[in-house]
Amino acid sequence: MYLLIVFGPLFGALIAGLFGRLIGDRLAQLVTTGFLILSAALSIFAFKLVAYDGHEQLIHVMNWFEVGDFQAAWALRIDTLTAVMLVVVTFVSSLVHVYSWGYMADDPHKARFFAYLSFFTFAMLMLVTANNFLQMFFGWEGVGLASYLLIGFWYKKPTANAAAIKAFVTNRVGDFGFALGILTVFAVFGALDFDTVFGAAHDKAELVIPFLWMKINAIELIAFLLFIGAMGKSAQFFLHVWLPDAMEGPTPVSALIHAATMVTAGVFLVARCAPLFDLAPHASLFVTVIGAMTAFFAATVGLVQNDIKRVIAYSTCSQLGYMFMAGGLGLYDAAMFHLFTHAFFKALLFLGAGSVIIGLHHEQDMRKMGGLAKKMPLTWVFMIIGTIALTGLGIPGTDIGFAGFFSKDAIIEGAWEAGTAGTAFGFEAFWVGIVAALMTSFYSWRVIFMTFHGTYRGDQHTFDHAHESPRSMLVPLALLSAGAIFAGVLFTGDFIGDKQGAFWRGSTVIEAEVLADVTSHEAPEHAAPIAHEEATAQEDHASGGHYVPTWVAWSPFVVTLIGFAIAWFMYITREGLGARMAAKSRFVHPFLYNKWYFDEIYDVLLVRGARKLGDLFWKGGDQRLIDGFGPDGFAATTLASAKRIAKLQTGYLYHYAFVMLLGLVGFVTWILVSGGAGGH
Amino acid sequence: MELSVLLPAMAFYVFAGAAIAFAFGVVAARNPVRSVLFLIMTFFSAAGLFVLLGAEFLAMILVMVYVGAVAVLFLFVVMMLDIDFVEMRQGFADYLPLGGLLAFILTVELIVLGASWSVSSKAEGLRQAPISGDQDNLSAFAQVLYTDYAFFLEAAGLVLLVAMIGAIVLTNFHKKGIKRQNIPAQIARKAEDGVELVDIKPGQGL
Amino acid sequence: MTPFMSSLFLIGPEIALTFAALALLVGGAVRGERAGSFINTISIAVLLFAAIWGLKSAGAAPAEAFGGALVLDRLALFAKTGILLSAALVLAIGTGFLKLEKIVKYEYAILVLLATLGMMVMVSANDLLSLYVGLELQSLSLYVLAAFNRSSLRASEAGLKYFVLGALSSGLLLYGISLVYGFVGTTRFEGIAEAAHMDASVGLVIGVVFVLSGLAFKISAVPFHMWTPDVYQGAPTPVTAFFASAPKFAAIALIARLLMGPFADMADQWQQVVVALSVLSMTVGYFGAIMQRNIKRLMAYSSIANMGYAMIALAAGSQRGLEALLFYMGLYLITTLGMFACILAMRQSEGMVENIDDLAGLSQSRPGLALSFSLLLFSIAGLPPLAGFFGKLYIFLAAVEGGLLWLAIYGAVLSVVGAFYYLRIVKIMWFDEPAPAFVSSSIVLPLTAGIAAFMMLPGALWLLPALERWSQAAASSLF
Amino acid sequence: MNALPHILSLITFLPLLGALILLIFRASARGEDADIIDRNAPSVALATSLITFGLSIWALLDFDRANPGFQFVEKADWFGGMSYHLGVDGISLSLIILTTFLMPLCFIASWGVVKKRVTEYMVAFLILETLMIGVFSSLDIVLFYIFFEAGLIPMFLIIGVWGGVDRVYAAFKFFLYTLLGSVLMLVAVVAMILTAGTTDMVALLDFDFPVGMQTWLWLGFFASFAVKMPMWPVHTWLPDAHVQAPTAGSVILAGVLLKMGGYGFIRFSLPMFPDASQYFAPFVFTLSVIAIIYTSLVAFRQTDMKKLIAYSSVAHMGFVTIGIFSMNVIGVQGAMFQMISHGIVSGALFLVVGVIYDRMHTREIAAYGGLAQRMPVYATVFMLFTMANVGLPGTSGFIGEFLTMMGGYQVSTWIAFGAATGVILSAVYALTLYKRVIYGDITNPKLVDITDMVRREVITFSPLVLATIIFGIWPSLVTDLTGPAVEVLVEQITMAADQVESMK
Amino acid sequence: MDIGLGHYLAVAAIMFSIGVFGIFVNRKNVIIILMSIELILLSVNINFVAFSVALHDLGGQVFALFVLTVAAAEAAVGLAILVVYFRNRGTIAVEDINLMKG
Repeated sequence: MYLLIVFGPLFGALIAGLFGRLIGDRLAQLVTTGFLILSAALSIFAFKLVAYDGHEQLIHVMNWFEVGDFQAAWALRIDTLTAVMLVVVTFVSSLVHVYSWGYMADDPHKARFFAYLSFFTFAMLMLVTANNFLQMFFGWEGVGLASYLLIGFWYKKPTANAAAIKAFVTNRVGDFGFALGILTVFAVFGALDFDTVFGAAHDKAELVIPFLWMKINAIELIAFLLFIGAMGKSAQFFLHVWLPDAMEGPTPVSALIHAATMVTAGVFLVARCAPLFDLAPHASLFVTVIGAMTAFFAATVGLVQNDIKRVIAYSTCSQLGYMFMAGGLGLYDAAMFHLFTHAFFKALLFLGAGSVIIGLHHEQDMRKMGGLAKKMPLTWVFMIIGTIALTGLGIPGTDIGFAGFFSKDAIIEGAWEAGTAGTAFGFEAFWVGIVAALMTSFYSWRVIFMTFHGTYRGDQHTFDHAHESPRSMLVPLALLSAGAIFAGVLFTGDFIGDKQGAFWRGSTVIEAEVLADVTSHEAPEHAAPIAHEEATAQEDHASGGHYVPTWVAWSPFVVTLIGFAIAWFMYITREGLGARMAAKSRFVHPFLYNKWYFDEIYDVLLVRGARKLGDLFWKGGDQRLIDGFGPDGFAATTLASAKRIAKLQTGYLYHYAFVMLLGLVGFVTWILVSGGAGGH
Repeated sequence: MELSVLLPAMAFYVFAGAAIAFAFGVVAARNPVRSVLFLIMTFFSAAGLFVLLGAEFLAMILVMVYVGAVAVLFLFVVMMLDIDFVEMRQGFADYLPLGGLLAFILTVELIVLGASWSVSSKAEGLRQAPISGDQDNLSAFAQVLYTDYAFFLEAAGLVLLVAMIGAIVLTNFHKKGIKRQNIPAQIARKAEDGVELVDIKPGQGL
Repeated sequence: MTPFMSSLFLIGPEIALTFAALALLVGGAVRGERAGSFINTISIAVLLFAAIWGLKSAGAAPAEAFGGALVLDRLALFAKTGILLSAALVLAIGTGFLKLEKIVKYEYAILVLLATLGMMVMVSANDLLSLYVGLELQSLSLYVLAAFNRSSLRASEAGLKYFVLGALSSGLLLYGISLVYGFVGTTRFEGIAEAAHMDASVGLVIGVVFVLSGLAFKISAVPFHMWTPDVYQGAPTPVTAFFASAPKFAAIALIARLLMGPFADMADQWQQVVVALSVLSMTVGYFGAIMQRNIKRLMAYSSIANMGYAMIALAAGSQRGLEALLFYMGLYLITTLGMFACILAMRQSEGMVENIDDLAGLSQSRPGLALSFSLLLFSIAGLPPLAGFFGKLYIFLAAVEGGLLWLAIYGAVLSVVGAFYYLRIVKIMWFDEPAPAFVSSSIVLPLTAGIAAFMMLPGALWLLPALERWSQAAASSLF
Repeated sequence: MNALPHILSLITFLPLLGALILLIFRASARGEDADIIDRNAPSVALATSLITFGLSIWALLDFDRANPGFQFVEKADWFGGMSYHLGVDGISLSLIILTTFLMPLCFIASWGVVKKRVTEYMVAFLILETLMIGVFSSLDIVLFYIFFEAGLIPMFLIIGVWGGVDRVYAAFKFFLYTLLGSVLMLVAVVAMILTAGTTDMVALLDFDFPVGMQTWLWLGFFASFAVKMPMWPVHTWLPDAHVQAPTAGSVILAGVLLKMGGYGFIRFSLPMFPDASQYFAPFVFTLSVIAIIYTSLVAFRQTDMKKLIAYSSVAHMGFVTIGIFSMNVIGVQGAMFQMISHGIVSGALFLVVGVIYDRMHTREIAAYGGLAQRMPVYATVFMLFTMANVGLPGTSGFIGEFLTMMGGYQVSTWIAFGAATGVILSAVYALTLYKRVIYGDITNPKLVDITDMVRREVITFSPLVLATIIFGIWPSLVTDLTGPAVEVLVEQITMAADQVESMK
Repeated sequence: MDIGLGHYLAVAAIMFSIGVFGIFVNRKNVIIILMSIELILLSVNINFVAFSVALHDLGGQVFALFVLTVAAAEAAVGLAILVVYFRNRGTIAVEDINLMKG
């Protein structure tokens, strides 16, 4: 079954990709979508089996590496963490497949598109089912490739191509860290499979190894390096630049890859490696800080963007920041939960945005939208649902709320808790979370208002032809809306609530042990973590209640409302105020609008730097220095000497005789002077 | 100083000095004819040295072969080639000092070397043709030349043959259109070929 | 049988050559110019006959003739065979050229015969006097041959230069011989060896240096090489081919015999000189060739360089060195003659050409010839799997064994420079667009080139082992 | 399967036989007949190479994988103390199969493309094949050297006769550069022969050279292998040679000839001079890391496709040297794998360039763009090999890179750090190339009518595609083969190192 | 004052040097070069004879005899070549013998 879940999409991709032209677009779509829906169905079944019935599994597919002491196998590791991801991935993916029937209806390369989508799904599934770091890396890079292909799907667009490369390369920078992390893992543990590594992690907690010029704690180093990988994939601060540009790809892609699944792989990685991060307080702190910075930074940028997809992209970035913040604070469960819920509402938002874009014939600029609620009522409703879920509306203290409410608040409150427990940066993370939530609310509602409300600002012709999307697009939206509404309320108990011990079964580390473990050196025996966790879990998370001050619990709610109010004021009450403010602003708006000038700085430092360096090495190094002093120089010297020697041959007899005499006298003198006679 | 010592010494210095001076003249003379004449004088002086050394036969041969044949040959060629002496260019100076220095070094080295000579301990036994005191130079030569050195003599003959062939092949031109003596044809000629007897009747003509 | 008679039997091949030369001379004088090609053919036959006769005595023990003036050992036999065969080949490949240039004369073949005779005396020499006489017999013939095309200014200039410098070199040689004689008391090799074994006086050493200098001229070792390019260029091509092959072989065999025979005990002294000669020759030979456009000049520099290489083995001074030297020279002979066969085939409709650019596109107009020439060039450049590589390998083996590692490295590096100009010819033949095609020549030339090239191939497996065996046997006669 | 007697000789010399047959027919043909020979030469060559490939597969099946020693040994005395001694272990057999595998593809790729002097072309390649196989199969050091250096000749001609505009410069540079390296090796070989008194490699492998001497011998061999590899900074011949060589020439150059350097390091430098190898390893690592980063940056700036790929080859060979000199099983195995993989991938990339070069006769990147519209199959194939070049997991390119980094990491983290940087850069240049050629809109009007890959080309690429993917997910196919030999090798080095240690 | 071997050797050495010097210092006339060669050979002969006397061995003198013979042959060949050259070139100035170089 698991094989089918994972490899089904691959077959679909292969069939569509290789024989796409043979079997026609329709059949290709059918095959890929069929495999995915099957996959999704099985995943949900698997989720039940694993998460609730405890049927964890390890399926050995075949050996991969067998080199000396080093072994790595192709295997499927099915535990709760994986099952959650399986559900998220296959569910969203199958919906996106379906959605694409409509969205890509006019595209001439449908088979290719579906092949890519299915291939992506396969790679993502390989990532989440990996039982060792290397297979994870395979999936990791595989999704990178799929992302690259899909961003650049419309290959005629230069911007799309540039964005694709940017995405791949930035991811590679992350992978650089990931790869080094894997190498370090092997160097430290002598193996790469999770059981061995996590099992031995505790014994190596104090191990210090040399790295570059430093001596550094091995686990810290590993965690840090792995997180670099996560930063790349999950578009965290410094390595975030690719994600907004990735919106050049078709919208279903943005929904699937750049919102729901691939970008969350980093979070998954952190959750998967929780046993390591747990032992690495400094690396965890780094995770938190980066997560917080991302959450804040992306939100600020999101405030002013005009491209509807970019706003959502920055929102994604920001939400991922939340997740890392949680991960860094040891709230792996909350991070995963947010990942889970986020997948639904963010996919929903993207697909909704896609619906708008299709409706307006590929118009993405919100400044040319407005008042579309009447034209696309269903889309409007779904978008509202998505937005509410994103902003995390819900009534604190109760179990009433949209998906985001449970997961985001869990993070924000968790941060406060961590702060009280003494975790570094806990309080700061809390405040960042609050501020970001405010901004989230503002920009989310700004999108709704600018798009669906007010007056239409674009081309009248387009407006006249604006239409609601076909059913194939609306059905996925509806399903995702359901998820966005109910995912939180249904699963909160399992993910972060009282049942979490039985739910996770040690597939990730659950909070509150963090400090205890590090200080007490008490290895969380891999065999028996569940009982251990259950005990603490019940203590700390009784019926989802949080031991936090009420104002802490209410503050996200409050700021969300404030954000909504400001957005209402600026875009409904005083329509056009936003645009006027933007026009007047001399520093803040350009700074935010230009994404803190990250692209420009990178361009100068890295892109042009690499070009200059390349030219320097090529023209200066290879051509002038190496060739100049090497072969070409040698050749020139040879020719010069050859000329000189040829010139010696003057043709004059007396010169010839002279040279002979010179040689003779030279030899004779040499022998006489050097006492060549051997002392006689 | 006794005359028996002084006289050969003086003779040596005279001949040696003359030989060297004339040799220098060969090289330095601007007129090739003079060079040849200097060369002849050098040979004479050298022959004198040979006589002083007791190699009378070689002295004689030197005079005969060189003065009689080689030098004359040189003179002949110099004359034959009829070189316009006025045209001769001057171009000594540029590396004369270096060349002179080299020649000087070489000379000094060789003289020093000569001064270091002492008879090899083995030499006594290694001699191929020891000179016995009671034999004069010429008969000593006669003893060995056609016996021990017969092979070399034959080989030297071949060398001379080569020289002959070479000289002929290089310089002997058969110019077309020149009547040459054809001895076999002359000898083979019979009276009948040369003389035709014709009866001429008076008054008729041929 | 008197010693004299038995000596005559020992030098049967030489005597055969002598009588043949004399007889042919008479015949030529009687028959005149028309006899040229006939006498040429007879001469080839005589040379081959002499070679076969010589080989018949291959199994015999070393012997001395004429009271020790000559020695007949394996080394002499090896060298003589090489000399005779190359002389025969030179006559064979030269015929066409001479006819075309209208310089067919019967004296040509006779001079070649006499020169060959001189070389045979040289390689058998066991006395400085026989060395000298043999050398002069050879040299005088070669002087004449160089100027043989007497209507050509270049040829006569070549002859003149060769003669003047050759005479100077024999002056040096003689001076050296006189010193050796004076300081040792004999000109016989055994005697010298005996004396040198006891005490090598300064005079003897300087004498050896002079002798070496005089002989270095014959193998055109730098700085006594200056005549080579000019004479190679000026002399008629068949004569150049002769210059490049047999006399080099004879001279180097002679030098080897001298240095490892009578002067063996002075190895420390002469080794320095030989090493210097070797380094200079390789340098000048390899670098000098680069600028050449005339293929004969190029061959001149090539032979200078090759002699430099050969002298590496000589400098080693060991039995292995001598083996390597002979092995190398054997290959050098074959290669050189093959290459000259190619050069002699360079005839376009308007006449003979000597510029390497005239070879352009030969691979298309005359693929067989081009292939042979290329193989020969690759071989002489020392590239495996061609035979030339083994020559190089043996020399390196000898050099490294003899403690001359740096010399081997130097030679190795310079061989890359050498490869450059050999390759340039290959490049012209294969890469460049065809120039006017060559007029096809007599079958002898491509055949010779082809056979020589074939012998360079590793497929001709019998050649290398055989050559190795022969050079081993030859080398053993001095140790 | 039964062992075929003399199978190694057969594999080695069969191509030569084919070449000779062609040569003889060509030499004896005149006029019309010559054209007929030219027409049929490709089939003969292809058939020969296919049979050779078949034989090598036979050998592979017969090969005892558990045995780390040499197999299929043939030995006969030659002259001068040398012997005709052949034999293979896993290391050399894998490279032989790489050679025989690539060769038929080269012939298919040249089918109908090479129009001038067809027979000669085929002959040159067949001879080259014999020489390459000979390098890997010989067990006599002189024999090895002969094969090693003789390969220069046909390659010189291939570049020079069938090459591009600057072919003469490139051919000379290639030839002389490599020759200079290998003559220095020759001197070292000579010294080895004299010291050990044998030319037999098996005996030489067991011979303990004095430590002081090892240094010099090592340098001599290094001079040759580093150039062949090529390592920075002696790599500059490679871009020129690649750019000017005909497609199949580039394939062979990148696919096999470069591997001789790596093979040499593994076969000679490591086991014969273990102490010197230890001593020089940091030096090699430095050069390798420089090579990876430096040439990647240079590749990024290239405007000529082949040059770009050539530079990327230099970078990839940097991984090989890292792997080899890490001197642990993982590293050396990685290096072996990287060589095989690079042989396939870079060979394929040159073929990829060849496909459009044959149509457009230019290799300027700027002349292309938007090929995806006209050539979807081509674009797919190109993508696959680009990704393999980048080292994407799942392709063979990843395995080698990763293993070598792993090996290098165990020696020093700096190495892995530098190498990993190169991994980033490889993505930059490879994807930029791909983008500029395949993506975008068609701007060059000449490209409008360009056709997608024809069947011949599909046939050429299919085995390469399969190999790339299969080796990527099932590397044991290679590592099992090379494993025992590598393990023995590493053991040997470690023992030698311990000895030196204990002597101190 | 005793005249010994050294004196003769000195004379020979000087003459040898003059001969050599004459070859490369002369730019006017090839014939003079030929004569210089004769000087060299003469010096060699002096050496031989002197040594021969000092060693009481006739071998040296015989050698000198052969040197004389060969030298005569050499002179003949040399002059023949010179004549040929002169016929072709019309001059025998050493500076003009320069057609081939490089």
